[in-house]
Amino acid sequence: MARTIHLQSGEVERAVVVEETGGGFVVRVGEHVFAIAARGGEGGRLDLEVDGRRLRAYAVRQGAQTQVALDGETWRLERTDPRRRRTGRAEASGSLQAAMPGRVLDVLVAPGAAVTRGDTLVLLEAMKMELRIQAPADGQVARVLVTPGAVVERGQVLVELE
Amino acid sequence: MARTIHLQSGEVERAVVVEETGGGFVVRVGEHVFAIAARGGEGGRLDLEVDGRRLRAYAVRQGAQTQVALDGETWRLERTDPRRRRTGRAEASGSLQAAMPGRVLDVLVAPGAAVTRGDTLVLLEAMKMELRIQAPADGQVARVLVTPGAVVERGQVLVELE
Amino acid sequence: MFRKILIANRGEIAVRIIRACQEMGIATVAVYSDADAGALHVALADEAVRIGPPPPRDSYLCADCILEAARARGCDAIHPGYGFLAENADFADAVTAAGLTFIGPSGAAMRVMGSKTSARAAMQAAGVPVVPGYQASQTDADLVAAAGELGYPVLVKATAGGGGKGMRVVADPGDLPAALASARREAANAFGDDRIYLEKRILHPHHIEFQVFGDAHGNAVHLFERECSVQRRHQKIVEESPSPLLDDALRRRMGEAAVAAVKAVGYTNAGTLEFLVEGLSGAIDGMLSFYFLEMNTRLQVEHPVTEAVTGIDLVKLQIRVAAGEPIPFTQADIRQRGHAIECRIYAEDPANGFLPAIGSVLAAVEPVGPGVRVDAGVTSGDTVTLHYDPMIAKLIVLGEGRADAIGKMLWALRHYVILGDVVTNIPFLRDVLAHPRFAAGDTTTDFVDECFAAWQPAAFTPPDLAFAVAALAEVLSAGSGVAASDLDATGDPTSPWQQANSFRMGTGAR
Amino acid sequence: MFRKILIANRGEIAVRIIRACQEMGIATVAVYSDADAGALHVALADEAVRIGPPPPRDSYLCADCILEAARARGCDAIHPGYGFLAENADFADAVTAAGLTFIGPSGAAMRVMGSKTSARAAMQAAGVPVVPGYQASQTDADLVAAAGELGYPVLVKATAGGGGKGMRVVADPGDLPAALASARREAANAFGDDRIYLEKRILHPHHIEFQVFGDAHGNAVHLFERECSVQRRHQKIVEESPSPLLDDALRRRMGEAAVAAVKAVGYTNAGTLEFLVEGLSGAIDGMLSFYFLEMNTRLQVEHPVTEAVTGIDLVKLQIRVAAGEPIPFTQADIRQRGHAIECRIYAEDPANGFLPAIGSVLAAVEPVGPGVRVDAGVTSGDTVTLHYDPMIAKLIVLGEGRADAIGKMLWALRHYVILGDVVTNIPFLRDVLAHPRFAAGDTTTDFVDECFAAWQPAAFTPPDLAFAVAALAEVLSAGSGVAASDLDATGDPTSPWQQANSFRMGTGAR
Repeated sequence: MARTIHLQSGEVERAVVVEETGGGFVVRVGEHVFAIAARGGEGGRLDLEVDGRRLRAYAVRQGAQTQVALDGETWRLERTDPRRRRTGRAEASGSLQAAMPGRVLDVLVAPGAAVTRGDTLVLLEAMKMELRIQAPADGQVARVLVTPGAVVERGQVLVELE
Repeated sequence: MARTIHLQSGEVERAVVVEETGGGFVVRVGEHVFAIAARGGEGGRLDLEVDGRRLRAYAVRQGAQTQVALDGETWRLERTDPRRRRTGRAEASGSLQAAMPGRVLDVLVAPGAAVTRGDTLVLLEAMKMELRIQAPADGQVARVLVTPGAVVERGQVLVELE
Repeated sequence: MFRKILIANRGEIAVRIIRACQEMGIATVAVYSDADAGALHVALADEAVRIGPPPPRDSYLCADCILEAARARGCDAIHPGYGFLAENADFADAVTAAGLTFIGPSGAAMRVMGSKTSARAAMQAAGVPVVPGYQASQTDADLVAAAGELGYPVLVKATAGGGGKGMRVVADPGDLPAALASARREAANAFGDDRIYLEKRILHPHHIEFQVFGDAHGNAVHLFERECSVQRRHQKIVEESPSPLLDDALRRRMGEAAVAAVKAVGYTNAGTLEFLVEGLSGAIDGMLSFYFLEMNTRLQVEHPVTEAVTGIDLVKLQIRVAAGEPIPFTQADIRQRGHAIECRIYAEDPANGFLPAIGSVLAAVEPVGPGVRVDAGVTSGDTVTLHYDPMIAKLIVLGEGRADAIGKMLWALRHYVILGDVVTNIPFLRDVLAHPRFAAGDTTTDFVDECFAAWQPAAFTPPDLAFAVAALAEVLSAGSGVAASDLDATGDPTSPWQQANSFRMGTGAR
Repeated sequence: MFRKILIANRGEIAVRIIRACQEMGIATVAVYSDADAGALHVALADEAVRIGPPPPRDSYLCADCILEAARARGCDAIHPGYGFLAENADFADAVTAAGLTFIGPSGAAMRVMGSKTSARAAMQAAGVPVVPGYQASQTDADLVAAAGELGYPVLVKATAGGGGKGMRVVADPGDLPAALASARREAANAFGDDRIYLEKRILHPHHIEFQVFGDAHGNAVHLFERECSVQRRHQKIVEESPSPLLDDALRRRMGEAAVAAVKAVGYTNAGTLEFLVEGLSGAIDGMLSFYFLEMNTRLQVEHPVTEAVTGIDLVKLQIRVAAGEPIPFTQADIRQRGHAIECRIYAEDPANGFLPAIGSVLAAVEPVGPGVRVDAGVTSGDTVTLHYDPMIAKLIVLGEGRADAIGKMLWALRHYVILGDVVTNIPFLRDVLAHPRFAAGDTTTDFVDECFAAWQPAAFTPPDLAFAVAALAEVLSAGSGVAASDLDATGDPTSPWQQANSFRMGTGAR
């Protein structure tokens, strides 16, 4: 019995076919075919034998994401549903997001203001550090979406430039 | 809501009443009342606060047995059903059991033989070691329950004396 | 000896101190903010007291809250760890005034050696060159004038500081006022003290520090140096001992200067003298120059490398010396042996300006084995929050020599698994350790900026095998009989795997 | 240097060797019997080869199977570990004849020093006193006559042996024939060699051994002693370095004797010279006498205590020396620093004659931290089977001195959690470490028999709190939404706990 899992990392998307055999699995990733024997352990541990080579990997799932630790590297893979095609990213170019969760210390610009590359637009405080959110290019402030004192999440849009 | 758990260790049997409160539990063991806050972790870990003292305990269940590691000691507790009273142990006095799993190398006595305290009755091999099963007292062999070459489990009766 | 010690700290250093107390048979009381109710240091202590909400100024920096907890729980001493109140002389005095022992130097010694001005004066009196600097006034006008005299670039530093907090490099006079304002805010937030200090920037130096110890009986020793030049954002990330830069002669001169300074001010307990040493490019006739930078009047984050090469437990020694015992060895008894390296494992993204990348830790598997030590404050199931320093753990190795230690550290970094929301600097640290300049010991403080300014991981696209493993994980999880529902950070992400035990290695496959 | 090493062993020592190879960048091939298909050493190696069914003679003692695996996988060296084929000279020769490197002494040196007769002769030639013994003939009649000459009690030992396997103490001449037969069977089973050796029993001795090393360039050093007197059933359970018995003068004499013997026979790679030293009661004019007992021509189980106090990695050194490199230090470079203790954690019941008490390990939580090392071959979810030695792990600590090391070991034993079918000797070891005679260093080889003959755990009845915790565990498990079905050893006994995360510490309780 074979099962196909769709996984995505960045712009790379792969349909992975997993087939159970007598002693293990045959896994196809594109033209690459792996013969894998697997044994699960604590904490997401997977003791694998892949084409004769032993590997200790770890895999944990969080939402639609599976994180895999392999040979000292960590990879984040999103499970996707091929029937629901994504319609492109929602990020507007020119929007400035919080790179980490924190608190807004100060907003130094107002909508309509002209800004030069490198100007500080917002001061964030997080982890006892002060972070400056600077203009990546010359432009004009379209919208300011936060106020001083606000707590922001990672990825939250702070300011939109145009 | 209180729940009563019956636990036994050796000849000691206790009805333990566990009551959930706002922040934790009140647990009654006889006249001893414990106020316990608990947080579970990996591998059976329990981080406890018992009457103001922090403790890291571990508990795992295996069949009807719960094993508890507490303050460097390991305890084995059996969950019992008070509706089904036990009718006493099945061990006949005078029976000699295998103290560990192994293989019978030799049986040195036959039914009816008179034996003296310290006589070797059975030779067991296990863990690359040879173990002698010796008569604990003078007596006569009632039954021999194993033959050379047999594989025996821990607790299996090998010879009965009378 | 003390019966019960309160640890006025959190994270790995609180765990480290609890551990030393346990081995010595001393009871421990942890304190915690609401953010840390489930933290490791709270679980491991004998008792724990909530002291306030998450912001440090309301909890770990609240001297009164901590003193009250110590009194209520009948403690006879307080260990401050590092950071927070560790270098707050008023707190040290308050602890003493409350009839408890502060495990550290006296408030008076802290004021002399903790202040950059008086420490520099003491060192100059001992004949040690110091880095030119200015701290006479706190007005912007005076500071701007002083910066002009020192010459740009200047460093703006928090007087009470450490760990790069509040530090700014200013190359252009026009940027100084803004830097002062920003540094003051950060310093006030981190240390409860907004005073600022200006320092001339020495180009391409090594940052080398000496661990010192004094006791109440007039004894003082040094425990050799730590090389701490590998820094990002002015904060150390890799430390080692011995320093590959020092020769025996310079090591002896610096050690003697360190001990002389400790003796001159009657300093007790653990301290660290930080020096800048001009790299080989700055050597005159083959002689390297060193400058006293500042003294840290507390245990350092990187103390384990000294413990590894000297075989001395610095936390136990702190406790014994605070209890009035003499240092149980002489300078001649102390030798460096082998080579130790520490890497600080942070929840941060080295490819994104080393910004903290915090959140849950779903699985943390620490490397173990001969010569490997992990001082962790975070374990599987914990969360790294925005309230505190995002350090997850310190990874320390002891090898026979430097090459062996580097090999062991590379092994350990490759076997340190941390999965979850957090992004860690482990791949970055691996690239640092593998860099030819690191191998050559040529690690000036600008090494990271110069060689890793635009660092990115070696690959963005996972290898095909990672796709295969993730898919296999999905299949095994579904096959375990557990509903293939997604698991959130508060649930148990690992149990499907444990139930997959029945998928054992096929033995007939080879 | 080698590219790929086959490890002809299992358990913790195979894991230990794989680890050294990984740090050195050498690929590893594990071998395993059917009983070990899921074992840790198999998971950690780069490749693994099944060599046979569980009985050792069909797998780990099958020289041909192992050589075939090494050839098939393209290995250039074989590390034998300890036990199994490690002291089999024919195997060493066969490895060499196959064009591979045997990581250990030559077969010829093994025959000289591995045989008790010729080793004793070599030592006598070097001026070292030996324990009286007999090995000239294997007939019962000759052995009975020899025992009469030596005087009872005599020790019956396996010529090829070690670890107490095959050893019998015979006090009564009438018991000798039965003891010979039984020892022969056990020796044949454990070592594939049923030859027997008789030795006079020295009363109340210390068992002290010296680690030695020789290389192909004529260098030989010792790495100081290990005190191994704490034994049960003639097998070491606690080892330490330095020995509390030796003074510097005796240490020097014994070390010089050890090095002289190694040089005399041109011995290469790691070896251990075992001595009996008469305790203080046997001292003449304050001088202690020592007798050569035998040489083990391989790595010892207890090698980590030497690594801890000398800072030298013995496995890496074995590999380097086998590859033809010279020993990279001289005798003068080697110093003992601190105090190391090793406890062997066995799946055995000390209250029941130390009989193995094997089965599943449901949870194993190893102590970690500064100065603590665990060399384990068994982890959570594994099973200790009847086929092999029931050692679960070695627990090693390094302290500043002996008292500090004892405190650290007691801490570590208290924090080593092993739950499952297995019964461990941890409570017994704790009582041994806490005994006044151990504290005094008065640990003759009969210490355990004399002081712990009728050992029982301090309490049989669990404290009320243990009942409370078990009941609470039951309630939390039921409350997790998981059916409260019983969990078997192959399932996941821990997941209910992980799902109980929502039961967090109540912060309003104090």
